[in-house]
Amino acid sequence: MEEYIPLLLTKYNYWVYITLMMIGLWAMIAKNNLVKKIVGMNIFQTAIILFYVSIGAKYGGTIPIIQHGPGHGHGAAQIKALAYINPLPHVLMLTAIVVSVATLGVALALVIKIHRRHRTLEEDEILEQLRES
Amino acid sequence: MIWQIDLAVLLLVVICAVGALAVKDLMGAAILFGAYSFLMCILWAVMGAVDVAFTEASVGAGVSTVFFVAAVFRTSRRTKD
Amino acid sequence: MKALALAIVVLVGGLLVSATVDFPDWADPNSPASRHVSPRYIEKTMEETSVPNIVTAVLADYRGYDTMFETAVVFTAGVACFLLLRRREPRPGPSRVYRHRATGVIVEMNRVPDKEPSPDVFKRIDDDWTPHDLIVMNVCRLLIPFIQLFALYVIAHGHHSPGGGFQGGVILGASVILMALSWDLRTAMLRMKETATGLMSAMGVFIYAGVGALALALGGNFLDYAALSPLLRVDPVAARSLGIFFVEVGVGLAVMATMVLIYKNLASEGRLDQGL
Amino acid sequence: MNLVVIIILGLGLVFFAGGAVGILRFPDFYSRLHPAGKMDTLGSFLMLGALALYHLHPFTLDNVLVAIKIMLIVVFYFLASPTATHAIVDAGIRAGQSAWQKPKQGAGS
Amino acid sequence: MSEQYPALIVITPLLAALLVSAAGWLRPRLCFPLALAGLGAAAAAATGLLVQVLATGPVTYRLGGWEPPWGIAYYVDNLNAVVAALVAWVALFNLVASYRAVMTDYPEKIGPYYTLYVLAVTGMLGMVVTGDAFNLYVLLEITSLTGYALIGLGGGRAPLASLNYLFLGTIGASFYLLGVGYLYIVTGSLNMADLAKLLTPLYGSLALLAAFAITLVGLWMKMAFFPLHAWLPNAYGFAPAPTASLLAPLMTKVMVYVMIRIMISVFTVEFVLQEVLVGQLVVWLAVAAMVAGALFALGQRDLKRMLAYIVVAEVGYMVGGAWLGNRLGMTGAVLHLINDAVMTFCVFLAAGCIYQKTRGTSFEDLRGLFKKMPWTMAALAAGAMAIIGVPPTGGFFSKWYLIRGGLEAGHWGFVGALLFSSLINVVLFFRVFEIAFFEPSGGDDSHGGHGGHEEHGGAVALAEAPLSMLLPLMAAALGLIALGLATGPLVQKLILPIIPAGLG
Amino acid sequence: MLHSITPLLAVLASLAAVPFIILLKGRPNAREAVTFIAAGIKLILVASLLPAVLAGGEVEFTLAKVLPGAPLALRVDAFGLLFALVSSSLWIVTSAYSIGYMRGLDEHSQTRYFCFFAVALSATIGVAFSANLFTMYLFYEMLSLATYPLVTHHQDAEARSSGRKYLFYIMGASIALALPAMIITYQQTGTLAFSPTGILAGKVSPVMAGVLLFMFVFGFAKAGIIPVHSWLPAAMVAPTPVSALLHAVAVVKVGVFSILRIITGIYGVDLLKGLDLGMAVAWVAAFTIIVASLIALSQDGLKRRLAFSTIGQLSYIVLGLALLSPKGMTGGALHIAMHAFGKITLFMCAGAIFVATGKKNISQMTGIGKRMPWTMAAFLVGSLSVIGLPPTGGFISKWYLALGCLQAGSVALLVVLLVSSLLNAAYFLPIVYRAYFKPPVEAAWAEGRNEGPAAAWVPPLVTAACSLVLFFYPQPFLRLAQMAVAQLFGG
Amino acid sequence: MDKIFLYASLILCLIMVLSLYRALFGPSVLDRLIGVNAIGSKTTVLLVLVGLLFHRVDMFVDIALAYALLNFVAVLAAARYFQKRGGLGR
Amino acid sequence: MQKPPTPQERYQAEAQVISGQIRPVKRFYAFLFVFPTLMALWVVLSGRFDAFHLILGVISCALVSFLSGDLLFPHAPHPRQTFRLWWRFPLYVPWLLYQIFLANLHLLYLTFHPRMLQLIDPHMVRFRSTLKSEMALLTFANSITLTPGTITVRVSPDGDFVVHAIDRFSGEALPGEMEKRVARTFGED
Repeated sequence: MEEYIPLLLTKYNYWVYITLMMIGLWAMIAKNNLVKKIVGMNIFQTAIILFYVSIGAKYGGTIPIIQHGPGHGHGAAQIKALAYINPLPHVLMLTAIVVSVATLGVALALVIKIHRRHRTLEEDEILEQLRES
Repeated sequence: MIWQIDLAVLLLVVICAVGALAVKDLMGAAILFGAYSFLMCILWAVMGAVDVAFTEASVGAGVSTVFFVAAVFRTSRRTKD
Repeated sequence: MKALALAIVVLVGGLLVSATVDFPDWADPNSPASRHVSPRYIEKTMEETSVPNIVTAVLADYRGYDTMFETAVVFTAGVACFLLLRRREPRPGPSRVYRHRATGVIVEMNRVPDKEPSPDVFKRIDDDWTPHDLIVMNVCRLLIPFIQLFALYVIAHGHHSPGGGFQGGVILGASVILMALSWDLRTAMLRMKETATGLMSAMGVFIYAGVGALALALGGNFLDYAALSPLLRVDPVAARSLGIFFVEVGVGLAVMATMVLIYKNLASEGRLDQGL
Repeated sequence: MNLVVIIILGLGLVFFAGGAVGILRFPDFYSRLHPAGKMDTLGSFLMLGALALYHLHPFTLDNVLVAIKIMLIVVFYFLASPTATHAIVDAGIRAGQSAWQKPKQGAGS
Repeated sequence: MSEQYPALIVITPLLAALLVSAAGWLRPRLCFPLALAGLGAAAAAATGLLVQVLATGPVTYRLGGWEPPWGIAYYVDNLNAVVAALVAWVALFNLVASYRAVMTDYPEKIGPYYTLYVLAVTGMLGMVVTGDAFNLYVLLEITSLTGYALIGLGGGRAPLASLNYLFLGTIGASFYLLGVGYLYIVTGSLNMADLAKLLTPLYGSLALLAAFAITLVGLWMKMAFFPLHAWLPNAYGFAPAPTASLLAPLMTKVMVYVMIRIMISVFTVEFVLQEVLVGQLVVWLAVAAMVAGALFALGQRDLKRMLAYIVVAEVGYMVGGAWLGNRLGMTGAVLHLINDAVMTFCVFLAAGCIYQKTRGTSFEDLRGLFKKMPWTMAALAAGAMAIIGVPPTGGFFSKWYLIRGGLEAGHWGFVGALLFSSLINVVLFFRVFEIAFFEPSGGDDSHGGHGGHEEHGGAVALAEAPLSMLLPLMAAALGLIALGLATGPLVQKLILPIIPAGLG
Repeated sequence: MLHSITPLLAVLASLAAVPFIILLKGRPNAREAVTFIAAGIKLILVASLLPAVLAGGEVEFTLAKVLPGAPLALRVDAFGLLFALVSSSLWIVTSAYSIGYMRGLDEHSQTRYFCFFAVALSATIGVAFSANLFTMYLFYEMLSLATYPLVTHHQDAEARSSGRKYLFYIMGASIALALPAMIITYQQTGTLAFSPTGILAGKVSPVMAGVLLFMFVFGFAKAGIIPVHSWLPAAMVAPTPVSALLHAVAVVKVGVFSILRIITGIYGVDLLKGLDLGMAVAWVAAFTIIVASLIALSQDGLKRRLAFSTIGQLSYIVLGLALLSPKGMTGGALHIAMHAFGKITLFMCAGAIFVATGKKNISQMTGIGKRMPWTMAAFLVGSLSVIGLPPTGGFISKWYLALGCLQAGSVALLVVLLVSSLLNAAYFLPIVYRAYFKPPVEAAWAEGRNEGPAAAWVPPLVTAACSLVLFFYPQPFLRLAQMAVAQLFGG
Repeated sequence: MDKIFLYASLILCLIMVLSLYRALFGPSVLDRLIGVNAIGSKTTVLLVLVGLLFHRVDMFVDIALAYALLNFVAVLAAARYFQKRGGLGR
Repeated sequence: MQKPPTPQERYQAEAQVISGQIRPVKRFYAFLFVFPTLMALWVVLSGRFDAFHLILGVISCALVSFLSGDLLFPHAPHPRQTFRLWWRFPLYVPWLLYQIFLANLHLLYLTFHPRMLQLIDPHMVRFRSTLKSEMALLTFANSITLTPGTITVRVSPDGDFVVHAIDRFSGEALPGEMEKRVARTFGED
């Protein structure tokens, strides 16, 4: 038991991301309502973003925008890598957020299209309708 | 890195996520999902990911909530789970 | 289904949890992720691109190719929504349009009543139809120009502060959405026509890819902004900075137009007549 | 100077807390909007004002501009918050949200 | 210009997509020529790249001029080059074939349709040539998004199928992203070549294993590998015909390519063979995929859905071959990837032709087609032969290598399943042919349109698909035979050089 | 060893006719002229290879190197040429007959019929000329598929079920048994080329060799060994020319020829002898012979009786090969030719009767000799040939087979041969007797000769004549067979 | 001073929990909307506070401003929904 | 003082504004007023004074004021009125802030009062304001929302107000002093 405590304390971000991700995954699989599934999907994607951003975090680092440096390359004499948070995960996650909003748009469009035809958003009811026809 | 806020917000985020999925009303889910995005935005800011926070603020809090509302507006609010 | 879902969730969760044990501690400055590639970004960005915001520099230059496709993804989503939802056929069933004389509100009735409704019926219809909300309308009217300026500021200052094309574009799009929310969709559409949105979203991505292709045409690799320096008459470092700026503008344009396009189609179910 | 900032900050927090408690305690939707709409506005005004004040400390142009920016948020907030409140209450009325009536004499709640 | 091929291969279709989109708003008439030009240029560039790679060896292209671990780089070797050329050409042919179908079905949405079409191809081409793990994710998403939209466009159940695809596809892509994140957290790099170097000392780490597992599961979801295949039959079965004949041949194949790329270029075969102890299990899953795909296909009463289930089985072939753990299996997998793209294209395009004429692909709609559409049916037969594995079509040879791989690995289950699924394929296709051959065309029912079916002797009015569909179809059918005859050089020159030495 | 493109041209000659046939679908005369021309060219091409092969050489052509060790290659040796000669010469006759038959019955879809006929011929010659197992498999499958539309030509329910059975047996066996056997062979040896000494020797364990052999023998189901024979009677729903050429000559002979190739080219006589597998196959064949003959006795449908007869006769060939004695193998190879000429005559006669009278069953043919004397004469000659009585070619091959049995030292098999010949006589001669010596059942038949279209009854007479000629002049078939066997036994 | 800001932030988080209660359990959807709106206003302040804790407040102000803007848009959209569709059912 | 526009005219004017059909002359006026305002905002936001950013600022402000400037001034801006507003409005704000502060204290008291339910009495108040211009109405309405226990529920263009008040005390104070101050600010007294 003892050895798990530091594990818990040093990596809680990761635990939370896993929790969120599992919540999202569970919603995507088990929920019956299509919009709920989409909410779950977004939570799922956000969890991954959380994971990536957590990778980038750095104790003692400041945000990845270089201070006092409007001058073209001369102002900042010595930029220490340790002083700044790892910017790469942020870049990647910007892309991921964009992708998730794009997916959201398409998913909602599809939901509207489904509703137009079936007049319901409950998956089991839709399947029922399809089985009848 | 401000781990205290980080921890507190993480807790809120999980609660919010569960809430958004548990609510028996799609508008409620959309609204709570908006709250979830707010909190995520703080989380990114706390972890120093300002650009991600900015994006989340504009996308999650604003546009995707509006999209959700619009979609629910055009479909139905009813949900069984 | 629920049991299956639970099983899958537990399985995946277990896998992820077990793998986490091998991770470096959270926020450890000496983790591999912080030692291998990123230090170069942090240390060299300033001298190579003269952009203080490392994220912007990496986003639009070092990994600019990703970002180009990210923009293309947004564009895709816009086109996809249009493709899926847009309908040109009129609303089914007979309908009749009335104008409320007091406020000028237009009411569209799907089921045609037998006889002309009396003026106070109009009044009632007006009450629970699109509200002519003075407060919201005027506040939004006042806010929209400032929001737009702020959005442009965000796009323009992506080099020095957080922000950039994407965020600015979303805010710009939000300003148009706000317009559609506070008035109605049709009047907002008069200001920003559907064709214009469609063209702008394509143009935004085109600016991005075009800058890259221009670099290619000038003898550099694709997206190598330094190759633009002869054209812009500046040194390569400044050319990179400028290239990033152009690209951000493209991103902003595409994102703005796409957000508006998606909203319009979602909110009106593709008919572009009545929104939220 | 710092003390002033801390006091204003504390005051803002008090209002915020009041708003939150108000949202919890008030009996119906309409009355809940009162603390939500007003106290949050004032709370953020106070807190942001305090922070702007604090940020003025090394009195340079940059800092002043940043302080003005912070105050811009406040200005925006003063414009947007009542509008949002109004929109919500209007929505509530149109949606037919039932209101809490003060019980007649003797009936507790 | 030749050193710019890798960039051109992706940006020409991208720019073309944008122009098509603009034309869609202004001059819809121009959409198709623009798309054709863009994809034609991409196909030319892909071919040029293939020639170049064959002549000079692998090509690295630095986007933005940055060194690989820092910037994004393309790494193109034989495998990429050939898959890219395949994707570009198949897409081009299908584009030609789609002209009439789109004109009749979606006359108002030509612009967006072709925009998404070309973007989908862009994404696939990008996925194939990229050498950066994260870039692959972005491109994957672009392809998926276009895929969702193009599938959801179909009528009936298509939107629901597409939404399910979207959910599973998003889970898959996110898993892939997560796997890349795991790799990043333990190495700090995203470049595939760099990753391969950095991962070597980490073998045995649990995180690495998890990364591998998650990445693979994600990719399997996207390629509809057996237990995760649920989205595919509906999505491809209900998709509009031109979409189905674009995505069904290419999407799964590209994903298989990505899996092979991840297996041999990122994790290296040593890791896959020695550290991952579930290789046998995966092959058994592949066996299950083949058997299940074949059996499910038996239960279908619609040509496109049947073909979709066959795709599920085919994915089993390729994954199983790649996981057999020997050179022959891997060769078979890669060869089958190439062949399968063409043969799936052929059969789906034939189904598209049939749909174009009969407005349906259920078995009832197929009656009497051998008389009405002899050329289409001939091409369908050619595709069917390839899928069954009749020489000299390409399908035979890839099966040949796969079976040999299975024999060498001593995996009798795999061999048996391959043969079993071939037999079922015989049954499947001849059932279709029987209907089309024996049952007189329904002149009396509503959607035939071509009345007058004479039992004997008389000529039933020929109702062949338009030439713009028929020519690509014929090209595909002939391509199958050409691929079969070219198997020798294909294996010797293209595939064997890229099989890593570590494979037994 | 000669390299020449002639074998390829011989294979492609009929395939090249297909586009013309399709193009000329509107003009039947021109269409059938194309068929004839192609058949003639094909025969000439095949015959042109004869001198080289008779001189002891082999002609080779490699089309494409598709698999290492197993290119797509053609090679003409004595066995192959023998088979090719038989098929291509009979194609001409059958083409003529087809025209008579098809036009006589005014069949539908004649263009399709001639197309696939041509394709089937190509595949047959391809099998004959294959240089390795892979190429052979390719043409074998091509033949299976090309004959499917022919078998199901009538497009009715019966054709459908027969077609299903046909495919199930032929494709099923080849994919499930022959293909894996081939791949295992390749896996073990790295090559598939036929070699006179076999390629499997020393590469596989005895058990494996046995298993593989049976996979091959049953995998090439066209040979009709029981229990994979039942497609053959079913396939008799096809138009008679199809039955005639394909099910007396091309398809079934391709099956047997494939087994011949397996035994001689893949295993080699020495290996089979060493493992004592020859006898096992021989007994399977013997069993088939007896059983098929017994079944044939009980059939009333003429074509069905012929079909079961074919099953039995095919097993003669297999038996001869499996004896692994020079004489036996010569007999087996020779029987390919002899049986072909005999059986095609019989089938054509059956077809001619059907065209002229519409009768299918033997019991309805009582007294038909009055009506169709020439046809029945041809039938008699064919029967004699199949039974193996002089003065027909069938006698020669059976003679060699009998000698082979003795040479192999197996008197039991000789007995089987003789018994089966008796059975053959028992099911053929009554037909002839019935036709000539019983009063006609239908009044119209008594009026005299009326044999229907000449194109339907002349070809059987020609082939019957050939059968007779072959008794007196069995060259070049005998020569080819002997040469081939001599090569096998290191001569 | 940083300590003060930190505690202020934590208190804000606590207050957010209170608002979240309304958002989660608010009997009607509009109650949830109020709760979420309240969280939004706190978030704005929290963002600026975080900026001060990082000593880079100029970078965070933009986010806070954008955030306030878009929160407004979102709330307005939700309100619009209820204005048109009503609060109950459907 | 010209005649206030009827609601219908007002709506049509708004529709023109939003659809961008306003006359060019008006646009130009609007531009003149809007551009400096926006530029000032830009400078505050930007905080950079190098040429590059200033040029960008000019471009952005010109763009925004060209595209959306007419939104700020739907009716042709009247210079005198506008300038009056400029110096009157800042006077109004401190008073408003003070009121807000008081109101909040009152609410705070209510909130933490143990027997809160007996103190409050939510009800609707209706009254008609004398204010004319829309901006004045807007300011008044928002001020009501921000101050003592009242929320504007609905405003009609004619000045009909529906206000929700939390208790009797708050409700009775309307329209009261605030309306006068707003009127003075907008020059409508």
